[in-house]
Amino acid sequence: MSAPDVVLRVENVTKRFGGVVALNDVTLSVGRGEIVGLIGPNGSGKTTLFNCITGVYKPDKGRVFFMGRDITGLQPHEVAKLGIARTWQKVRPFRNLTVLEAVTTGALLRTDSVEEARKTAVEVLELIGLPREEWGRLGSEITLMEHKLVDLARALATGPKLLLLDEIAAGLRPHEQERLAEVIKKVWSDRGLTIVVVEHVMRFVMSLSKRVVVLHEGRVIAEGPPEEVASNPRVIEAYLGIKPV
Amino acid sequence: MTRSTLLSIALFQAALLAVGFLVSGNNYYMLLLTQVALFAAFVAAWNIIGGLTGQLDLASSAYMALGGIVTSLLWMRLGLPPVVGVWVGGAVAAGLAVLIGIPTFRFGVREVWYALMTASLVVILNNLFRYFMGPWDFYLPNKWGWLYLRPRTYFELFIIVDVVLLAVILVNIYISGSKIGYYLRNIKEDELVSEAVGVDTRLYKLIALAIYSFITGAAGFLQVVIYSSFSYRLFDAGLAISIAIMGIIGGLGSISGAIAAAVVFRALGEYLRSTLGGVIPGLDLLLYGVALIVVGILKPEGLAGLFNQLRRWWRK
Amino acid sequence: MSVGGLLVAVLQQVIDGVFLGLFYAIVASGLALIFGVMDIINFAHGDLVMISAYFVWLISTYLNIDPLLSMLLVLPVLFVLGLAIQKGLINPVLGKEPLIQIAVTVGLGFVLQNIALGYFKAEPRGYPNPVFSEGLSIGPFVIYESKLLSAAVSVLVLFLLDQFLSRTRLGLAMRAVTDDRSSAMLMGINVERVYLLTFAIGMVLVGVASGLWMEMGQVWPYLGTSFSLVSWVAVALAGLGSIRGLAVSAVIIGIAESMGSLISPSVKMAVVYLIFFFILWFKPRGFFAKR
Amino acid sequence: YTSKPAATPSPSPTPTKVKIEKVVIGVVQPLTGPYAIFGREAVDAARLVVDIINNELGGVRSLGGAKLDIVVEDAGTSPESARLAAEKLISQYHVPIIYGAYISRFTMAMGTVTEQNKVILVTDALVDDLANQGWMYFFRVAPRASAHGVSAVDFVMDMAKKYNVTIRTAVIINEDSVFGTTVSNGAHLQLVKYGVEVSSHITYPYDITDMSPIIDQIKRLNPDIIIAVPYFSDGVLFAKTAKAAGLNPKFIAGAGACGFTDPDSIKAAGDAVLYYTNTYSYNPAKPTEWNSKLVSEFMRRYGKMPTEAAGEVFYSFFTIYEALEKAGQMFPDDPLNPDHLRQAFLSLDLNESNSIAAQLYPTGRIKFAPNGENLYAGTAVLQVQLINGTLTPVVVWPQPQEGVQPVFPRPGS
Amino acid sequence: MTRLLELRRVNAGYGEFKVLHDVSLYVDKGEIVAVVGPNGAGKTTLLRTIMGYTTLYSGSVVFKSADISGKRVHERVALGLTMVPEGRGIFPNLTVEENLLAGAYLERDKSKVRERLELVYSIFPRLKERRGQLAGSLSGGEAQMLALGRGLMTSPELLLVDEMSLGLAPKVVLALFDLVVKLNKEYGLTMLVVEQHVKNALEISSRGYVLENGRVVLEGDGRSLLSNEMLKKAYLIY
Ligand SMILES: Nc1ncnc2c1ncn2[C@@H]1O[C@H](COP(=O)(O)OP(=O)(O)OP(=O)(O)O)[C@@H](O)[C@H]1O
Ligand SMILES: Nc1ncnc2c1ncn2[C@@H]1O[C@H](COP(=O)(O)OP(=O)(O)OP(=O)(O)O)[C@@H](O)[C@H]1O
Ligand SMILES: [Mg+2]
Ligand SMILES: [Mg+2]
Repeated sequence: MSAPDVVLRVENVTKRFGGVVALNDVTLSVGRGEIVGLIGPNGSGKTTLFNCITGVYKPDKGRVFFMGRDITGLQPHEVAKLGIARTWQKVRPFRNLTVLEAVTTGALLRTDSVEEARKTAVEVLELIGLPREEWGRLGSEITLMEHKLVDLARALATGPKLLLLDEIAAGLRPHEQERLAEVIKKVWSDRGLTIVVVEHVMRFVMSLSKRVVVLHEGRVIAEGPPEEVASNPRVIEAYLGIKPV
Repeated sequence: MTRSTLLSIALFQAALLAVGFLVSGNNYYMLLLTQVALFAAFVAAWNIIGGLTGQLDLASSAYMALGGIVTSLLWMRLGLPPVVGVWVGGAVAAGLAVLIGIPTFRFGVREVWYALMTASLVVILNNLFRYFMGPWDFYLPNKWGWLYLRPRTYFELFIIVDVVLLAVILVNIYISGSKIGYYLRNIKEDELVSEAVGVDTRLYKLIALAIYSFITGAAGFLQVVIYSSFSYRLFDAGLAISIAIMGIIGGLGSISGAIAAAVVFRALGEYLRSTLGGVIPGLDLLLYGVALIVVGILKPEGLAGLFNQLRRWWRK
Repeated sequence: MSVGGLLVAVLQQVIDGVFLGLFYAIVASGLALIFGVMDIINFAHGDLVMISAYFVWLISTYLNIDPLLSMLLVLPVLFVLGLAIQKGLINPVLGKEPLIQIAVTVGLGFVLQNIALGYFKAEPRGYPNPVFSEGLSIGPFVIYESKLLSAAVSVLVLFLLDQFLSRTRLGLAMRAVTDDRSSAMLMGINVERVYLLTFAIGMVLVGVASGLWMEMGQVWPYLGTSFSLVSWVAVALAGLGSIRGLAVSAVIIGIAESMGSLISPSVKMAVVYLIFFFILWFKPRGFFAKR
Repeated sequence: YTSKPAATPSPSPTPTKVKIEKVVIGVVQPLTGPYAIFGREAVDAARLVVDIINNELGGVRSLGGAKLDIVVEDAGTSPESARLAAEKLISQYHVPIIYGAYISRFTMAMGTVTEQNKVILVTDALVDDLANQGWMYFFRVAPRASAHGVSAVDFVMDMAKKYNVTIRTAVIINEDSVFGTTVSNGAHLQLVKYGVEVSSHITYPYDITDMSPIIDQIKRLNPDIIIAVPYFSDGVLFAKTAKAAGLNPKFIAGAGACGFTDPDSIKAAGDAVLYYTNTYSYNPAKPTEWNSKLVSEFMRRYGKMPTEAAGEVFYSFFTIYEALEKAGQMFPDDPLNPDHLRQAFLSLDLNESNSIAAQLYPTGRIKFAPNGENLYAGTAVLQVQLINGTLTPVVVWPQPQEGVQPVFPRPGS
Repeated sequence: MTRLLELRRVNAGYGEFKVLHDVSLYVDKGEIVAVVGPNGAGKTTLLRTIMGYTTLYSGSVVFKSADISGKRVHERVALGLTMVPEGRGIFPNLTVEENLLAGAYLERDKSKVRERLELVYSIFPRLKERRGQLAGSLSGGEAQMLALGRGLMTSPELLLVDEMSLGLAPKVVLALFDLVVKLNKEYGLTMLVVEQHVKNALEISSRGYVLENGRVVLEGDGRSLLSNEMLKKAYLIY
């Protein structure tokens, strides 16, 4: 992969919390237009990696590059401005805003006009397929699932180049997961996105990504096409338990 | 701005002016009306930082006093007429607010800590001014006129205050409909999530703080005009708290609620003071306290909640 | 002043400050408990101390006994009063916007102040000859008995409170309720009872503080304002819910105030709060913050 | 300030020789907030005085027996509300005279209103500045603040000479309000005049809760005397802490009233305040007929000794009464016209033989300078002494009350 | 078999917003009962209604043959009923171990508490490693384990579990289902589970209910539901 094609590069990133080493010398790259699956046991450092990329945490060691630019230690909003958007594993409800308002806020990153931003928000919400009746509901009234969709919509509305999805499908029924996967594929191709998906639902990951990276105890233990990774004995031992169907 | 908001502002203004004309023959009511409107303006300004942005700011009276004192001193020492001076007063207040706001937001002081920090700011300034200007009351010069924002009649003073109030309302409405407003409301909900969608939370909190403190500082001189004198006691922690409380009793973020609360409680306070204060001392404040408790417990969504309820009921 | 003299002066102020701080710690302990457990922003804390001090004074003058003894009689009353306040005023605003809580508690403060004003009048009331009213001279230093006593009581009470919260079932339950009210119910914790007990115990601590205060000072309707903000600052500086932290932060405040007195007692609070400012900038959640 | 349409009803009644039914006097006092102690006592005293004037003296005779009436307003807790109170008294009740408002900045806010509306303002606020505003309708019977400081020092130096005690150094402490500062500055200058070295001048806020840092500081300075200007609870706290610390200078004199010798302070402080003194704008022990009468009436009605706030009302209200009498005589056509009232006030020259007010006043004389200050203002000094086993405040200066001697210096110092 | 829990024509919801319509179901002692259904069907609301968090408009909740409809949450817990809530609801500022101890709040016998603690640690060794860490900083999956462990610490007769396997690694999920069976078999723990892994859930359940739009649209034993064509189409595509 030549440099301009690398959208995200994480180099030797280490992050500790007291005695816990959440990330241990992690290095990985994501190329333009890729959808990369990031999997690994609970507590293996996936969310922490997202946090280090988006500026929520500053890595103790190592660098993060986005489109060739060193973004280590930037503020989250600066990272967002550069074009990285994310969703959150732990739902963080916006209790007093409506769905539409929340998504509009995302869209305001690329424009100063509220009108324009609202238009973008409407487009994104339609794309995601959140029914119109839900748009006026407050964050305190919607279900966990709707939350995740709004989260996704808000992230998309910021007009990102790189999208980090943290367990977006968790809690969804299978057919909804399928629908979501379709949506993600659609925006991916529409907008020329690059995506990293963290998910424990293997089918979801496999249906989306051509390449999967496996974290275990803060280290990358495997990397490659989904089928290959899924049959990797270390991955089975550490993560899958048995070979998935 | 939608037509209905414009219409309601126009109605509100018309009503206020009508009341002004009606009572213009009575100095007492005129002064009271002026004080109520000024108080409402302070509450409305607070709404920007407290209601929209969700920062528990308890330093309102610090900016008010600072702006008021700076304007007065510029007038008394340098002969700068307050019409010009208030802008400087507002700027100084905003300057201080931003100066303190930068590290405060930088290091992530929020919630109760922010509230206590701002409350102690009032005490610090109170003490510092006490140290440098002594306990004395400084009386405004015996000069009157629009140039000094100190007209001869209460009615004119009321007009000045009303203009300020109207300006604050418009600023509020403009902000809430704009990008800033969206960002501020998001900050109020969740700062980290806002950051991740590109909101420079520190910057926007600073913007809100600056607007609020500027308005409060500039309008502070009108408070001095009503007092006719100023001293370090203008830095009054209790006043700052009651301004914030009016903002919340009104329903956080709702400008009409905030103003309604300011009007109702300020007028209620004066009514109780003037009817009961001389009869059973303290009963007025006691009832005032009871009113706060009752509204707080029964109508936690504030007066705005009550309005909404009425509106729903009306539509039915 | 000679170097030695200056040293004595500074040391004496430090001693005064430590004692003052420990007294603040006991005053703030009730607040720390109530806030730590119930997440209630109580702006009437100082006024509760004030009312309680009036109770102490009433009993002291009526029975002509030392404030410390009357305090013991007052504690059960405060416990019950705590139950009542919690049930009537605090419970309805639990979990509401902080400013609603501020509004209600400020309202409560107004009510208490003006009840006191109406009933006890504005004149300060004190007990003329408390037992611990002398000073001990140790070398060039003076140590006030009443302060020594309040410091000792304070340390003891804080220690017990800390142990209570970290070691006992009820203490654990209190902290669990703070963290997640609705999950706490799933452990079989009677959340309302925990709240009631918390507030009542908080009021008992208020009672202890007021008894110690009456051993030296007097009470008047606006006494509370002198304690409210400083208690809050002590609690915030400590980091919410940290009892050990409270002792430390209160002593820092006490010393700051005492040293500030050397500049001018009129501006000593500016010194205290400036220090508070700077500490917050470096520790925005207080010294011993868990969150 | 005037209201917009100049149609405001003029406060003065139509000029007739017709009997005036009653004269309403506005009373604005702090009835809530930290100064409520004084305001409430003042209102009590005003009610008493008005009753006496109406019932026993038959009202203002020169006005055809017009009765006095008072309307009480709470000054509240800010100048804003004091000002509203004044406006209300003028617009709603058309009062010709207002008495108040104890606190200088409240009085200041009222003064602008009374001047504009030409209403007489008789004040019990003692701060010196008020008399320098060029106000036409302003009168103050009570001694101004700095006079208190001067009196306290005069008293101590007088005693020192009498009892042959040398005084070289002094420490001044005062609560840091305008009043406390003005009083203590007066004392400071006076001490310098006597050649006494002021080793330290400490100010503190009135709601101070810990005196020990201050006491320890004073102890290290070890002055001959302490001049203290306390507010109230701080006075008791000072005395108690000083006693605990074993602080025992040759003398501790309070300037300005209340702090040490007030009955409530004595109740709260016990023997910690023994031998402390205070200067008073009023001398409750003054052995004149009317003074004894008012003191005993006050005690009968309210069950406590009148302190300074009440005393100021006593003589101020009787001065108002006597000015009204005078106005009735001088301007029978229009006695309540503000300018006529003003002239009546200025023409008063009261002494103990011709006036009740003068009998109540420490110096026994009242005559106004053009700026409205009493030319013969002065104070009395009270000391806490052990009399028949109870702590009692007694007058020791300028003339000790009957059967009493000042105790000087502090025994055992 | 004794009837442990029964819902009779329950209508419940939040404030004025009705979610459950005429829901009737029961759980017998020793059973594992699964509730499945699409998002927003009201599964969480159902469990919350059993615990007493919602407004019950009509119908009754019967536990151990006593009507508990009027009882408050903690009283129901004292009767032997508890829930592992959706979204976990752990105590973030308590350590992992304190969270677990809080679970055993009603147990006054210290040795029994220790016993249970050891059991939970043996089930989730990861929690033992993290025992001193503040629960708020656990990873998503660790927090889920903690929530389950804490539920077990209460030692209930009937455990309600909402989305047990949400966010857990596949290996852990498999282990969990084994564990559920084990707890059921060895400790006689009765469970009512809301699960997204419909197949796994129904496989280990004695019976199941399908909830849609707040109504029970289908019920039956696990096997028969698994072979139901409609269900297969809707849920069992995996
Ligand atoms: N703020 C923190 N303080 C202390 N430890 C932390 C903190 N954040 C994460 N950890 C620890 O770091 C490790 C990695 O956590 P992380 O959230 O990245 O895991 P994950 O891979 O996202 O797991 P899951 O799949 O369960 O969400 C965990 O063991 C967690 O306990
Ligand atoms: N606190 C609440 N207040 C008002 N409505 C609510 C509340 N919680 C949930 N609802 C509504 O109740 C309905 C059922 O929600 P519930 O959470 O019970 O569904 P669920 O089946 O658990 O869905 P999921 O699979 O997404 O967890 C939804 O329409 C939701 O919007
Ligand atoms: Mg994670
Ligand atoms: Mg659910």
